[in-house]
Amino acid sequence: MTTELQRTVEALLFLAPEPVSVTELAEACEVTEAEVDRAVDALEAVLRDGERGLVLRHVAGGYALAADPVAEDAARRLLSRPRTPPLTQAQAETLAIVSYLQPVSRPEIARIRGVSSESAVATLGERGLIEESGRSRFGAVVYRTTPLFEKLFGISGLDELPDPSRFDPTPEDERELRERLLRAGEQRSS
Amino acid sequence: MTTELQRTVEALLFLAPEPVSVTELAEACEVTEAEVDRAVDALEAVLRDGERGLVLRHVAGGYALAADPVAEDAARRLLSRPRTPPLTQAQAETLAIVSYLQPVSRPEIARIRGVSSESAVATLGERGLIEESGRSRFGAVVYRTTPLFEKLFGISGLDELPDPSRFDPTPEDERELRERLLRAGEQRSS
Amino acid sequence: MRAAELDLDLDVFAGPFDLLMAVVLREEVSLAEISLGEIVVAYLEHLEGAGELDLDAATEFLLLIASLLELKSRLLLPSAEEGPAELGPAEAADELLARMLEYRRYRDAAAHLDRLFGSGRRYVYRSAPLPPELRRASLDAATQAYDPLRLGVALGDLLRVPPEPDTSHIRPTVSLERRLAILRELLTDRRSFDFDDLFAGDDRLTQAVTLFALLEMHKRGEASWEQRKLFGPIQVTTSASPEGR
Repeated sequence: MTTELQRTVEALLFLAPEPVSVTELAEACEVTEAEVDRAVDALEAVLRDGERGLVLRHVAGGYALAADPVAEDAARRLLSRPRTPPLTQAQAETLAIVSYLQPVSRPEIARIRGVSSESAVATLGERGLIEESGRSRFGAVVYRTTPLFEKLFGISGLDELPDPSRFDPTPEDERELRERLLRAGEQRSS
Repeated sequence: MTTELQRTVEALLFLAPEPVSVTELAEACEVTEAEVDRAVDALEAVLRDGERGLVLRHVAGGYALAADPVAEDAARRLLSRPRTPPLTQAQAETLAIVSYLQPVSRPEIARIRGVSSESAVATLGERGLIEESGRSRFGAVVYRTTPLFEKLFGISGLDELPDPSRFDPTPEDERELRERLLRAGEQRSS
Repeated sequence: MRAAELDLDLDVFAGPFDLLMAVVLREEVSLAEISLGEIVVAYLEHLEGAGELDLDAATEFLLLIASLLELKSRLLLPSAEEGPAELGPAEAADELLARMLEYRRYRDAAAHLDRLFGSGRRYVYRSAPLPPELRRASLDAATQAYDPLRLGVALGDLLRVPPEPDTSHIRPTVSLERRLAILRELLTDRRSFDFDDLFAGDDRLTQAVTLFALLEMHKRGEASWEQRKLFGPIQVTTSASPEGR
């Protein structure tokens, strides 16, 4: 019979991003270390019989669950390729701002878009399309595009980005692109 | 007998940071979607028998592993991850309007709720439950729910939300509402 | 306290707010005679006394009072020159009820979502970085997935300056005090006048506020008016004796 403690230990090892020591497990479960030892042993036995997709690893500092090596190739196919779901409007606008104005800070992006753009910036970062490239003179983190960005957009340099004047509603305006974007954003949100 | 495919699926769901669709699983495992369906069913049955610390969740258009709620308290102690705060009434109402009417703009939300809903919209955005999905033809940002919303609310898609007309008062209730008001009026005038 | 229970003591009505709603819906009391401002003041006084803000109750109150305001403005404004047919009091009341029911629908859907969230958040998901061997998402494996034109189009969207906002629906503020003063002055000068002669040229808001002011003067016994037939001319007369007040 599986005990509730054994199930809890499995859940904890599943959730923890790092190996967990017996002491930590005992504290979290509010039981003795001896009880944890028994639960871990039982869990190990269940996982070892090859019926499961997870294996228990005993590493420095404690225990960790890991994916069974049987899944290695499939995992590479699923996870080792860039994720490229369609860009949302917020993401496309944010990426356009970063790619044309880089380096650019998040407050500037928000001013141009007229709305806070935190989650778009975070998602583009997670997908490896943009990255931090230092800080502005006001201390704000500034962003630039990555080599992966160029790869995913099929360009071999920023000079291959489409000429903005092709999409410019008022191409006769000769002021700098950054200034014009900021002014348009302010007018939109006023 | 546990098949290698079932073990691989479990390992992939363990590794993947987001719910994985049957199509993605089939591509990664190089098998048909029908085979994935069978493997997922078998995995779900194994996890459901209450002997394990993990459960299979069908959320946000895919499958994901989660810790069994039996481990909830221990997990929060171990990860020192605070319990997600509950939704306020304003947030829940705003989320209900976005989930049923998406894409929907803030003025429309305010019209239905009868109050400006700026801070509820902002908080739901910060919590990752709603996101911008473009602009209306009047230039207002419109919002929709996110996959995280579906994941946290345990639904596999918006079609799992109940028909909103279910929440309408029955004709009897509506009549009763009127009559109650009218009765109160009569008592008053007698 | 729920907004419905707010106790009111107005010129034409005394009792709880929900009762007022009831008699208005039954058309026993004309909304035109009810001072909504007094209701708001009563509510603010209640809030001050309670010392804390119950957001649900405040939301409910705002919803109700906003609906009443809309209803009242429909009743008071002269019928629209064009556009949808003016709502009669019964239709307006129905619309008020429909508005309240629409809100109720989402309030109940919100309660449903709240339950889903309550059970959903008991499940904790794993949040861990990929193992190193999987993290090296090889740049080499990446192929073009997006069209650079998308960026150009988005940039063009962001460069677009919105057209000058249409301000035709925004009217200058009209002060009730100012309209009262004008009416009193007129009535002192002429003792009687035709409403349309003097105010037909004004915009709708000014006309409505002037009408409000007239109602106020009627309530105070300063003026009376006569309209012999529907949509006919309105003759306004001072109630003061010729010697003045």
